[in-house]
Amino acid sequence: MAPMIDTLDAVTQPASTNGQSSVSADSIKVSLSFSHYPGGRFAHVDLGLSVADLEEMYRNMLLQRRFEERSAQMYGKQKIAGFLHLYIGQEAISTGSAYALELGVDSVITAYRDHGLALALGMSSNECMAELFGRQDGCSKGKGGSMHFFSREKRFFGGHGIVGAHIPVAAGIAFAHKYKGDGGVCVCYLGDGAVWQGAFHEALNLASLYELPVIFVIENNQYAMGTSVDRSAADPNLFKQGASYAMPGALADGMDVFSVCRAMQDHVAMAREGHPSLLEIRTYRYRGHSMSDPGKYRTKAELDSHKNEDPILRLKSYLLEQELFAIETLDVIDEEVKTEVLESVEFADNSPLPPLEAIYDDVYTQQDFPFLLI
Amino acid sequence: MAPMIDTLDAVTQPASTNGQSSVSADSIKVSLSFSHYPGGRFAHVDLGLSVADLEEMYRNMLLQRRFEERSAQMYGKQKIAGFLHLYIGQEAISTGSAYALELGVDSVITAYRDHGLALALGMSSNECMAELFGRQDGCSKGKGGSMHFFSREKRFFGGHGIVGAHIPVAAGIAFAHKYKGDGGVCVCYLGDGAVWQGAFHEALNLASLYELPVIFVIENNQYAMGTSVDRSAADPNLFKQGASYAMPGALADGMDVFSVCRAMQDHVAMAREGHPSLLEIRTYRYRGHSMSDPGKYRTKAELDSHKNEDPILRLKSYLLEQELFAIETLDVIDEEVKTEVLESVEFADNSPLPPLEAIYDDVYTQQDFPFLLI
Amino acid sequence: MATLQLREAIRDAMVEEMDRDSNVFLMGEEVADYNGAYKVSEGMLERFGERRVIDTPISENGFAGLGLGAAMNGLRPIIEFMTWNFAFVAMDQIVNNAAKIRYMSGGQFSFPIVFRGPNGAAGQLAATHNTTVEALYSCFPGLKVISVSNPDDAKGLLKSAIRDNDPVVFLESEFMYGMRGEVSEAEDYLISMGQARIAQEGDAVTIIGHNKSYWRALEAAAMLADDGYQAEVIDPRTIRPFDWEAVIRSVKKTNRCVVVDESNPFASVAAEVAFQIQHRAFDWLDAPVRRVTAKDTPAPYARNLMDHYLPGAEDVYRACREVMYL
Amino acid sequence: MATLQLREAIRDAMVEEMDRDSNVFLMGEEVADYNGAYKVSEGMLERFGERRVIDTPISENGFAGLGLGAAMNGLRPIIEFMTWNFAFVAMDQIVNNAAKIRYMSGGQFSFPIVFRGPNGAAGQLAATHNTTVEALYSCFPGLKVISVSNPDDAKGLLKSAIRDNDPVVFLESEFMYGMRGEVSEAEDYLISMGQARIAQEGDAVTIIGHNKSYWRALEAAAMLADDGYQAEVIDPRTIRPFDWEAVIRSVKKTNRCVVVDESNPFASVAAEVAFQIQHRAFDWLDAPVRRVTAKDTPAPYARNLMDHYLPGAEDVYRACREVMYL
Ligand SMILES: Cc1ncc(C[n+]2csc(CCOP(=O)(O)OP(=O)(O)O)c2C)c(N)n1
Ligand SMILES: Cc1ncc(C[n+]2csc(CCOP(=O)(O)OP(=O)(O)O)c2C)c(N)n1
Ligand SMILES: [Mg+2]
Ligand SMILES: [Mg+2]
Repeated sequence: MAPMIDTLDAVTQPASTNGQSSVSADSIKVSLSFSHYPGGRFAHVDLGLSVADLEEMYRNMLLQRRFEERSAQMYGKQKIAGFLHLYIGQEAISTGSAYALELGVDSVITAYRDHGLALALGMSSNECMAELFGRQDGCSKGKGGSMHFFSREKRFFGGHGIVGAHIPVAAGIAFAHKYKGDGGVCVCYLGDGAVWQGAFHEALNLASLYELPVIFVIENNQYAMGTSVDRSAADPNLFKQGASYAMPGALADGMDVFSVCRAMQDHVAMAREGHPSLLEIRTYRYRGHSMSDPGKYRTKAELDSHKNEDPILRLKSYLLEQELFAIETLDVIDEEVKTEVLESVEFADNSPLPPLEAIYDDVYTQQDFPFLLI
Repeated sequence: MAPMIDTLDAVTQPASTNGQSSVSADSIKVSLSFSHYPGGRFAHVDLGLSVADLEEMYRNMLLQRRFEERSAQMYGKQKIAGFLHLYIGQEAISTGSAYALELGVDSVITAYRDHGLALALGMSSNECMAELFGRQDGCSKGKGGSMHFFSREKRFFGGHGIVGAHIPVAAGIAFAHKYKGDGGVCVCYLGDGAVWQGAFHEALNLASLYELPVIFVIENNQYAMGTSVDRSAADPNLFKQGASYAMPGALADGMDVFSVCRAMQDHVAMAREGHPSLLEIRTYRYRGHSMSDPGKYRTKAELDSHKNEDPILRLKSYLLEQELFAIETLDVIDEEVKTEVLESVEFADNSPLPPLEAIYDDVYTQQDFPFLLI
Repeated sequence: MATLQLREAIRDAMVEEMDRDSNVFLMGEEVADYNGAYKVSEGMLERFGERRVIDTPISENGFAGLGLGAAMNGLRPIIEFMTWNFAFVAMDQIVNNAAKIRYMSGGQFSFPIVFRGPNGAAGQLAATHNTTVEALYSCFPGLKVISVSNPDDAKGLLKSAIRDNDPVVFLESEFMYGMRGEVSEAEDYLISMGQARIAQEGDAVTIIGHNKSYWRALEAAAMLADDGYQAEVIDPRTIRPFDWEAVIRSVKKTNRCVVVDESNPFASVAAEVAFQIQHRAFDWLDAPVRRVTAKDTPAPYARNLMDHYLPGAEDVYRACREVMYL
Repeated sequence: MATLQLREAIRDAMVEEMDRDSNVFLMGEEVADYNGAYKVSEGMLERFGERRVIDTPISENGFAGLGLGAAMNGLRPIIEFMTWNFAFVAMDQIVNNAAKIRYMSGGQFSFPIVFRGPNGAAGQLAATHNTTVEALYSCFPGLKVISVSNPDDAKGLLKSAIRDNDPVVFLESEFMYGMRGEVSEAEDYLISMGQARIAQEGDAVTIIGHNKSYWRALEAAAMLADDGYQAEVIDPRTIRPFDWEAVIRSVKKTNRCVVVDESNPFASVAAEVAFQIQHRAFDWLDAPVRRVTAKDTPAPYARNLMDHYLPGAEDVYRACREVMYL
């Protein structure tokens, strides 16, 4: 682990001349250090991953990809409505971090681009697809839709649609872990666009002040809708954002699942010792922001250059190059995943619509709450 | 001027060992530099101040002090109601900055501890005292009270009671200066407690992104009500807060009017060239947060140590030591100031209460707005 | 008359006012480069340049406040919220600063600013993306609130709002942006705030509805017409100030009233309208004022639940028949 | 019965519930070291320690959200806002997260959390420090809203609120913190939400008032008693859910009603109450429902204007006589 080094020295030296006199201000120098987890640096053995783990990782990333490809198709068929934000291209982040977490103990929360994480945490394709279809058997009983996947069992605290608003909530989930002393940590994923909400700033300060076991992971996919990071950030090196809160910051390569996994291992370890931290993971979304976005704000060349470093193909190449798997085995996995996804579509299609009376369920825990009926 | 130096170099070096392997993360080093304006460093000639300026500065600081001492008394007599937040101890900041601004061109906005700034900008004791009394001739016609002094003429944009909420407004005032190209800059004063509002973060990023002519001045008087800076800030070196926004930051001594003035000269110059910046000024409030605060959260020794560096006494000593003024002259100034304040009390007492019909005035510019009367 | 989409009418209003007054500018998320999340501001960056059509980071509180400061210092900002659901993080700026600073300054600083964007139900987006905010802002003296149902009103009222020297909350609708309608081509087409539009005259019942609810009101009126009853349909258009005279005049004629309001029911605009009617036309009422609103629940995602959630024409029709004791 | 100040009753409720359940904690600005800006939490830091009585920076949005996360993950936070005026910066957390996440998650996550603090007029503090927020939160399904007028109700209802598994907005009053009243010493004193308190029975007119307005209602009732009329005074105590039965029963007896509400008038709780009464008791009403509210302006600073701004007992009395056609 490399917590940020932060030295503060007052050094008397000329730093200011505005023509009025030669008497000048001193200068205070501060040096910061951030960890960087470049792509291609780490091998699976460095991360303590077994070959069986690798197979599951590969399967999991493929599942996210195929699930969303199929969702897009179902959206076209109007089986799915509302917003559908695809995670395609970012799968190394969800899968890579899942392998650094203690599932069932640790907690995860994210924004609305949440399908990948849900599947990485072990939620079933069935319950996820059924949610997209707005059906009774959906992971949120059809009440939440694409942006609002939840699983109490998997400790997946959702799926949130108001940009930035889940960040303080993450601090609170971590607060409860610490209060209860249950050893869990909370990982909070957020987009590069969410950094400029005040909620981010407040949550980071609180997390640092109270020493909460939380990791703020910025999934920097370069764009917030059509706005590139450098058009929204006065300083686009988002990993530095933690420095104002004496919080260690680091940068990882989101196209390399090992870079992500290793960075997350370090940060989860810090969190378990009570040190919150910030991790920027650079990635790229291949699709538009949502289904209605033609993506005119970027060039095809830019998009293609990122597709060339596709995290799934990269892992595939690794597995083949290292001769850990035969190509046939990987092909079988792909087939299995495709079948699973197709079955989930069937499952969703057969799942009933929620009954109309259910509109009053789940508003309150109180069963007999007297709603205003007029 | 010393804008922050910010270098970003990726240096490959071991920074991480968590027992799993020897392959480790790289480290990215960042060095920052902030200007520091220590107390006692600057003389009036360094700042281009004339002896006449010094007299006015001294008079102005004293006026703030005496005005507020008298206000406190009037509060005791129930001539003044609501909250009354005294600025006593912080006068070097208001006066020191006024001498770095182009009055009538530049704009100023602050929080609720606003009497000192109002008087430093040239608002009259009469209109200020009448406002405290809630009278017709008050600077806000008796509608605002202590926390809401305003003067369109002096470009004093208020007096704001919601902590942090005026900070984005300051960015907007600066935005308009830039849009209109009128050469003005905006100075936004805020307390150390306001830094942890999301509004601060959002405003700084916007100001830096749009290159607005604004200076964010943190009046760090060590406490937000009863909460000391180190109990609210993960990192109490507030001058570093600008770094996340690629914004120059600096530290000045708020007990030395020359330190403040010099820092402000530099920062105003930066703003005029379109560079927003952050300036932390360390100061101390002698009185409780408001009239009802007994101040149990600090020791008498702490308070006294700050009173020993009183900004008015300090300037007085300087004026005497440098033999710029005779003690008698300074005493006369004090008498004049006291008289002015006493007259303002009389003025306020004689000013009429606003007529009851005035309750509907000033809600809208539209004169015939149809209010709900039931 | 030109036939325009709602989004085009809104755009035309902004473009005309920006042509007319160089202090008017547009700021918001994705309004410039992306041409607007809902293409309302399409082409405006090209026309006016980066100085006057400005993209923001996702910082609603920040840029709402920035707009207010700019307004205090002489400009006339139009601040777009991608939707009003996202303005809750900026609510403090609107209800404390925009609504109150003028008052607290004794009238020294005013806020010629328009906050605009779509509001209300927007389909299967679930609970946080379907809030109806009229009542939440209208209760604050210092604000003006407009909610439009068609392109012509949108153009005339938005132009007035931009010229107004007070802060205006201007509410549109994602669902209606593509809706076409006739729009006046008068040189300077301004509609005054505070004037309801009597969309259809009648004597059997008064139906009041704004924004999308206006269309439910019209549909219900058509169903009543099939039954042989002529309903009077009123679109209040501005919620604050509200044209009480128009409504009271109508109720004194029809003696019964149904208010359609897409909002959750509690303390809604519909509640206020009912209060005023029973207060000002008590002796004329032959039946209690009824309201037809969204259900008293958050908005669900599932299609069937969402349909059930919203007030439909059929519900309005039934409510009308009830107050007509049919 | 013990005689307690309102602040003491609130503190006792918190202390008892924290003694009872180690998952309950208190967080807010100045609640610990400073013993509370209004001394509500005096002594609690000493009793429960830093782990459970926690000071925050001035970050309402942040710590409101932190509370919600803690609630989702098994704790039962009490979040104090120094005043509800400062909660506008946290409004998104309350109306989008607290009110809606349970629904959007299909009931998987609940929010056993209380947001509490003083609300409404607090004297000569001007416009931003005198907002009355009942209606603003009550309109959101998913929230429960309580507004108390006296120490006994405060204790019984706050204890219920802390034990409730749904998010509760609990509204107190700076002006009443020092007010003394008899408080039950029952072992586990719980008052159920949704039950109005009939403070005084009568047949001449129903006067409804909560929080400080309750006292205006009582004062007006005393003035009416001098005139020989017996008013029925109802304190609804909880605004969401609201005890409509109690109110309707009373109005069916008195046939007239005045609602006192310190809020600005538009779309206030008073408007909702009037809507419901005219809807549910139309045939029993002998006069329109009247309301007595703050003026339709921001709150001014000057003493005389502020007095004029607020609804006074005299205003309530006059309104009662009006609906009694006296
Ligand atoms: C408070 C708020 N403002 C605006 C929006 C509209 N919106 C939804 S997603 C989005 C972009 C977010 O970008 P980023 O955080 O980078 O996440 P990504 O989509 O890249 O995953 C915007 C502006 C919203 N949902 N909430
Ligand atoms: C949003 C908000 N939260 C809380 C308060 C209550 N409050 C008023 S002043 C204050 C302390 C502010 O401290 P600081 O910013 O350091 O300014 P100082 O009083 O030291 O000048 C607090 C918590 C408020 N007015 N607004
Ligand atoms: Mg992004
Ligand atoms: Mg302070």
